[in-house]
Amino acid sequence: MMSHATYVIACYAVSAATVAGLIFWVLTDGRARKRELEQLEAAGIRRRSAEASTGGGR
Amino acid sequence: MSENSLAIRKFSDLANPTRFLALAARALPWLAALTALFFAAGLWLSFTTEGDYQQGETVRIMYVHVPSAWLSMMCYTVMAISALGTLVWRHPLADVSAKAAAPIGACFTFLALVTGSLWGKPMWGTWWVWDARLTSVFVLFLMYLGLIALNRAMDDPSRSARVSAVLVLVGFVNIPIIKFSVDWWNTLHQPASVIRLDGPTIDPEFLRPLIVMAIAFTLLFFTLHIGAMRNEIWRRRVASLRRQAARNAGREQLAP
Amino acid sequence: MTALFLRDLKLSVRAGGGAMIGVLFFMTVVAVIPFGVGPDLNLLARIGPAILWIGALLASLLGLDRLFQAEREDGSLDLIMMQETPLLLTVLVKCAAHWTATGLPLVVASPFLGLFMNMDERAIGATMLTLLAGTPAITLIGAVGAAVAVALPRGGLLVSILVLPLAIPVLIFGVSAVYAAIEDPAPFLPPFMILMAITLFFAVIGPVAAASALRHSAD
Amino acid sequence: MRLLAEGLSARRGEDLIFKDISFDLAGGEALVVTGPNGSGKSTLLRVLAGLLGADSGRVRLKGGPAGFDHPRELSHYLGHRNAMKRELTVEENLIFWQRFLGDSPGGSGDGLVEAATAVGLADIIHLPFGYLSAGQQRRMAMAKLLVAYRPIWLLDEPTAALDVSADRLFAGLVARHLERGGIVIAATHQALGFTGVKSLEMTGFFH
Repeated sequence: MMSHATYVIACYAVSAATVAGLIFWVLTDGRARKRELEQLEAAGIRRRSAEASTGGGR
Repeated sequence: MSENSLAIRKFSDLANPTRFLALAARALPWLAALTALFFAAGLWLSFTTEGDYQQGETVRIMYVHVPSAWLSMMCYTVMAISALGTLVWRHPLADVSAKAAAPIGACFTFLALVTGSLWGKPMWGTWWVWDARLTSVFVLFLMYLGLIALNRAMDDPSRSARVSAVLVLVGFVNIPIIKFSVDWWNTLHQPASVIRLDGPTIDPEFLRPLIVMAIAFTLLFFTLHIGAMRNEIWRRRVASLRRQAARNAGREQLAP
Repeated sequence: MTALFLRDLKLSVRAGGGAMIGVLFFMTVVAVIPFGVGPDLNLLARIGPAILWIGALLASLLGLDRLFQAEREDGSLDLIMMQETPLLLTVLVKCAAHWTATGLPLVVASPFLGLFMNMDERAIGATMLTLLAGTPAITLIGAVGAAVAVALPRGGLLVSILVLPLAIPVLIFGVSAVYAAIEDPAPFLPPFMILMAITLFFAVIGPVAAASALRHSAD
Repeated sequence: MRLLAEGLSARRGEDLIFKDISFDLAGGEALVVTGPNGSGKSTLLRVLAGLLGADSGRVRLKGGPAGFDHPRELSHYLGHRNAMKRELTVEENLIFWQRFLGDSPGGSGDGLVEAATAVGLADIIHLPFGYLSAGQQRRMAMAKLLVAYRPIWLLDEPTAALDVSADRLFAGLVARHLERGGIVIAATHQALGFTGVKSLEMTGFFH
């Protein structure tokens, strides 16, 4: 039944690729968003609620 | 942040995106580690157990196929609950959750379809048949893609939330159809063998890796989902900060 | 010109862009057919290439009406038309970008849908090849319709009605090339060559006609 | 370089919009076109931009770069709409127009940041264009005039969505363009606030 090994390997390869793609997407997307947030913060733009909580101790 | 502020006291505390972010930051490494652990065990089990006398080596495809198929449905259920949360309880994170789950669900449905095809080719001699279960999973896949397209088409999250929540709930009728299609119609796809009222009919030899893999996939889903939700919250913050920046730029111009 | 190409590609993958909608429509149309004709695998294998072609034809018409209308609505079209670069070259570049964003994904998706239709490897390969050669022609014909309907308030449906009859030759030769590849006696090359000739023909006629339609619809 | 209009008249459909308009502008001169709604200001600018054919008369360019006898390819046209994509960032929009338009012979455009600074919005060019307010969008559309060099500016209601300070800023941009020997033709209801310009009042027809 060795001929079926191809299908098994293909199955695991596709799964690994898809899962890796998902993980990659979540990680890179997170990094990009975080960088944008940091850039905005560096430009001096703060969330109003963040200002309120640091100032007022909500 | 103090330890105190991280404690979730009430259910409504979860609604605070800042709390959620703090919680996610703490939980994610643990979840990821646990997922990796279960995957290591699951993969080891699935490659060391015996092949089935009937299905041969291809039974190993089942260890991926069944968990992804199960997740494709669970992910939609999560989205449907989130949609209820958006429409009924107006939970601010519900919409984020639904939006973050859609691409993940689409990927797992895609996996279920592809691995199913890879199993079907040697076993049934064809990549695809239009049988009730396969077709309904394919329709589920199309629904996921449609929802992703809908989410992308509208740039204002608060407006798109309600609309896609309604669509998610309408589409939820498909889930029971998928689940029971193999029982209701006599089709090529084999009936459920793990989750049954009278206990599993599957050999424990195959059940063990299957269950470990199912746990691993479920953990993977939650890890990815929380990560994606965190990204979505960040994305919305970036958007609102940018709008704020645009407003500020106008004000500075007026000041002098 | 590369700037225009890149901008159009960017616009089509950004929020609200039509790149994904076309493929989704294609998949949905093809997935609906078996519900209509029944799950008979032999029948599906026989009509599969035709269904894929019709689905691709309809899907590639989908976003075409916005090709020039979106440019007109925000005033970009005026600026584009004032430039010294020949308008037909601009049209050609816009068509190329549109095809890359909506036509190419259809070609890539067609083998998977071919499997759903129980087509064999030969038929799938032939369908993919003919789609690759034929869908640019649809985009180029569509550009003429889009240019004619640019100033109309609800041009979307009209573009499809104007373009579909013109696209029939593409459909005929595309499908007959696929069937020639599956059934032995008929040779594959002649219809395929005609298909490519049609594409090249429209690569010339399409931009010329679209450019002159745009010039005359200016107000 | 001189921009000449000789006996221009234009129709829209069957209606004659204006007739016998002539002017002669040298480099460094501006023409302000005034008149009530419907008097044909926009149509005149579109004829000058080559977007509409003139019914009679013609537009000529004298002493310009070789090979250009119609002002079309040497002009910036700022219409009612901004010609920017909401989905792209301001930066992407400006880069696109800079690369797509290119510079006319005899000058070079400003850099992106310079142009955005000139309209007072340098720190928000990374935002999507759709996030900006109407006034900011209009100012960014003016930055588009700066990123690629064109000796002739055709401006249709340039200051429609602008407040007073932005109005002044815009007058400064036009004055700078004139100093460098450019030609500006602007259609507007409002006084642009710069001196030493020719003016053309369009009355329209009363049927």
